[in-house]
Amino acid sequence: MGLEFAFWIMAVVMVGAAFAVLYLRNVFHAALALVLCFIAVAGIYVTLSADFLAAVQILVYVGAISVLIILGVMMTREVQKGNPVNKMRLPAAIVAVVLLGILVYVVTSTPWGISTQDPLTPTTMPLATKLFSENGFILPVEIGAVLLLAAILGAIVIIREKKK
Amino acid sequence: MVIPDFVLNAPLAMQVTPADWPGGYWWHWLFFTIIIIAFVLIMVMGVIYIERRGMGRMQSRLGPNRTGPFGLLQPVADAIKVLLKENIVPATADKVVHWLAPIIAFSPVLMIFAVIPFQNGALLADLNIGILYIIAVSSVATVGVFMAGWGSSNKYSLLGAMRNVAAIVSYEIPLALTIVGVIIFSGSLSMNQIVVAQDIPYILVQPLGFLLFFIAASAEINRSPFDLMEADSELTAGFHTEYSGMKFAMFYLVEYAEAIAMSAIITTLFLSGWRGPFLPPWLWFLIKTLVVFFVMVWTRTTLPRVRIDQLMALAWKFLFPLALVNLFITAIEVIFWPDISQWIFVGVNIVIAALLVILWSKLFKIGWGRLEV
Amino acid sequence: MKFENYGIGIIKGMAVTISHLFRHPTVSQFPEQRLNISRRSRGNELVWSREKCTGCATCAKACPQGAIEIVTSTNLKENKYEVEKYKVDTGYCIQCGLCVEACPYDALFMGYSYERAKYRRNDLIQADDELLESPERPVSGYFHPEIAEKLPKQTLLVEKVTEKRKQE
Amino acid sequence: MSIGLTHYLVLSAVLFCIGLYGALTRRNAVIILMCIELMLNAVNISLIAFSSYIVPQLLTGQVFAIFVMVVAAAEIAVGLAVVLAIFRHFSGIDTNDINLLKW
Repeated sequence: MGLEFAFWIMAVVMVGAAFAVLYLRNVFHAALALVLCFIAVAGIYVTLSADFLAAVQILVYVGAISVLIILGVMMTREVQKGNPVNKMRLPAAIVAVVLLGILVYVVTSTPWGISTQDPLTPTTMPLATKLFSENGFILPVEIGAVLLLAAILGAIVIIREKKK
Repeated sequence: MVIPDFVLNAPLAMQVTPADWPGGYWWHWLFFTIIIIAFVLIMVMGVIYIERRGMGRMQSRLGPNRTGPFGLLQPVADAIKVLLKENIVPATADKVVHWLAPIIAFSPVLMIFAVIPFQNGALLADLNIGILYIIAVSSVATVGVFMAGWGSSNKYSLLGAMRNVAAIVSYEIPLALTIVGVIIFSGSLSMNQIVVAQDIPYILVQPLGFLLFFIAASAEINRSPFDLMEADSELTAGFHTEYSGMKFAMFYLVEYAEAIAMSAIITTLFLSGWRGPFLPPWLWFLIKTLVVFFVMVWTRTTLPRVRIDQLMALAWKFLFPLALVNLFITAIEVIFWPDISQWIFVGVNIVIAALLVILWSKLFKIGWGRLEV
Repeated sequence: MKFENYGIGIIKGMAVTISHLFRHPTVSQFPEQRLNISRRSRGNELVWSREKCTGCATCAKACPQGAIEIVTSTNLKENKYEVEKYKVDTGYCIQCGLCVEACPYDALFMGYSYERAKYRRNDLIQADDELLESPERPVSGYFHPEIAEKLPKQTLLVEKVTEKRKQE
Repeated sequence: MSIGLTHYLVLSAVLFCIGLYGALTRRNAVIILMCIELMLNAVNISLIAFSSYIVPQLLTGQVFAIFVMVVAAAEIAVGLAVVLAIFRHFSGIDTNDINLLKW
């Protein structure tokens, strides 16, 4: 019962915040709505008993990504210009709604092989074993590290002012 | 490592309660929520008194000594004064953001205390991701500070908020890396387990880690000498320039509650938390927290404020490499010599820490002119 | 190879502050403990002597602020000036002491008193009998060495504190 | 009706479509980045839902979600760098004005 209640609250907050990101005039407010949406997503993770990921979600998304986005909002000084839309409004809406319809149809009509086992609750240790053990995901982890390094270097190179 | 049964059998990790707790989950929750709120409020008053008196004595003054015996009621008087003041909102402020900012800055600080063990098992939720939860939750406070700076529509506020964000984002990295060193030794993310695993306080096993954590923590919570996001002499008061009355009181509360939270975390991670001989565990916890806070006051009195470029340089050129080296050394020690006595590590690590600090100070000089950020 | 800047300065500074924690603080608790101020203090008020004043108005001329107003009338019987009004606006006074130095008859002194703040600006304007010497308004030794000799010697906080530290 | 896998998947689909619509229609480049983050989050939700309902003991979906987060962090860093570079070049981040690659 408590779980359902939590799920519905989180779902409503999440979708509302996502719409707020789209429709708020002030870009800074939109960024704050995005933070709220991220926190709600973390709550959804908790209801899925993925507590480690919930903490990582808050740490990465709320602590780092949203702060970066807010800094981007500040630096581009487009806060007061609002949140204009382009000519693609109607086609995009049609595409989005059709995609949603297809997805919902597929999701509801597929017979999912739902397992009867309870989910693993302290996920920290199994996740670590999964990620770092020999027949786990150690290679993707290293590739991810390289990706992050490349992203940092690329961002610095793109953003650096050329010295004359 | 053995995971306790009650952790495995719980339906949700959030609902972990000690197995023998009377009355079930909700009573436990209510009890500890009240304890935490009372603890934070009372401790804030206490540490404000300690800070003002201690700073006074270190600066050859007396500090507040008029209100009540030894000035003990001074924080109460200040609180009453600030609550009765007029609440001014700037005309061009972003009203909603301005109003929400103190709340968003305050709630994470209270939430940190949910996983801090006051004594064995005496905590609101013994999360198995305890310390990660703390890092995650404390990063939310940044958003509150940024909202305060933005909502005031004041350039000093915005500058203070920007500095705060830059500092917190940079200092979170060495902070997390030093915590990883502790986690490697204790083998658990749960705060209670970390304390249980500390037969030797980790300040001895991880001396370099403690030093880096202390520096990074004081920067993270805007304590002097890293308080340049609210540098009174340059930015009037940083992000809370435009706040008054109750909302200012909230920010003041946040500042000291964060200091207490950091002291409690340092106590738990490095000073073996509630463990100690003779005295009851909660008293040990309290004493250690206050001692750590006193060291913070001590550094605040002694050291002058750094510049913003020095702040960034310290984070990226001093703390970050040393934290990496510390993590590396710790991992090697745990992997290759898992069974020998930790007392050997104590000696080795102290020597390594001293050598590294001296070596790095040779490579990195903070007073060497203006450093490029 | 010299190793400096490795935090020894920080440690020294910390040692200084912690040693100050156990020393006697260099303060006095003002309303209860009062220190003697300088004997030649140019306090925030003027003290005027009606007997010595001849009404020559030299002080009013010397005042760079024009804060002194003096009105006199001629007393033909005794062949002298009669001071009708002597008014000082202490709000304008900059405590330069030029009036005291200018007075040829030693009728004007700087005040030795302090804590003479007023609530209203009008109260700062003092006239006639308010300016006379009284127990609340003692005379300072400024420009008058003979008065300065009688006043108590100035107590310095440093001396008091070192005395106290010696006793401890 | 208790909460099942379908609920999470539909929720994830809704969030994904909101993000898609925003990314297609908005003209402010920073908002577009935010919408892309929303889409990534939607994918994460479905991954974790699959993980905890279909293979509850394996955690594979959670591992994937961690990689998605890594990619998201890299993406936002590069994306913001690109946005700032565009802002410097065009003194604005309206995507309608940016037509260097159009013809």
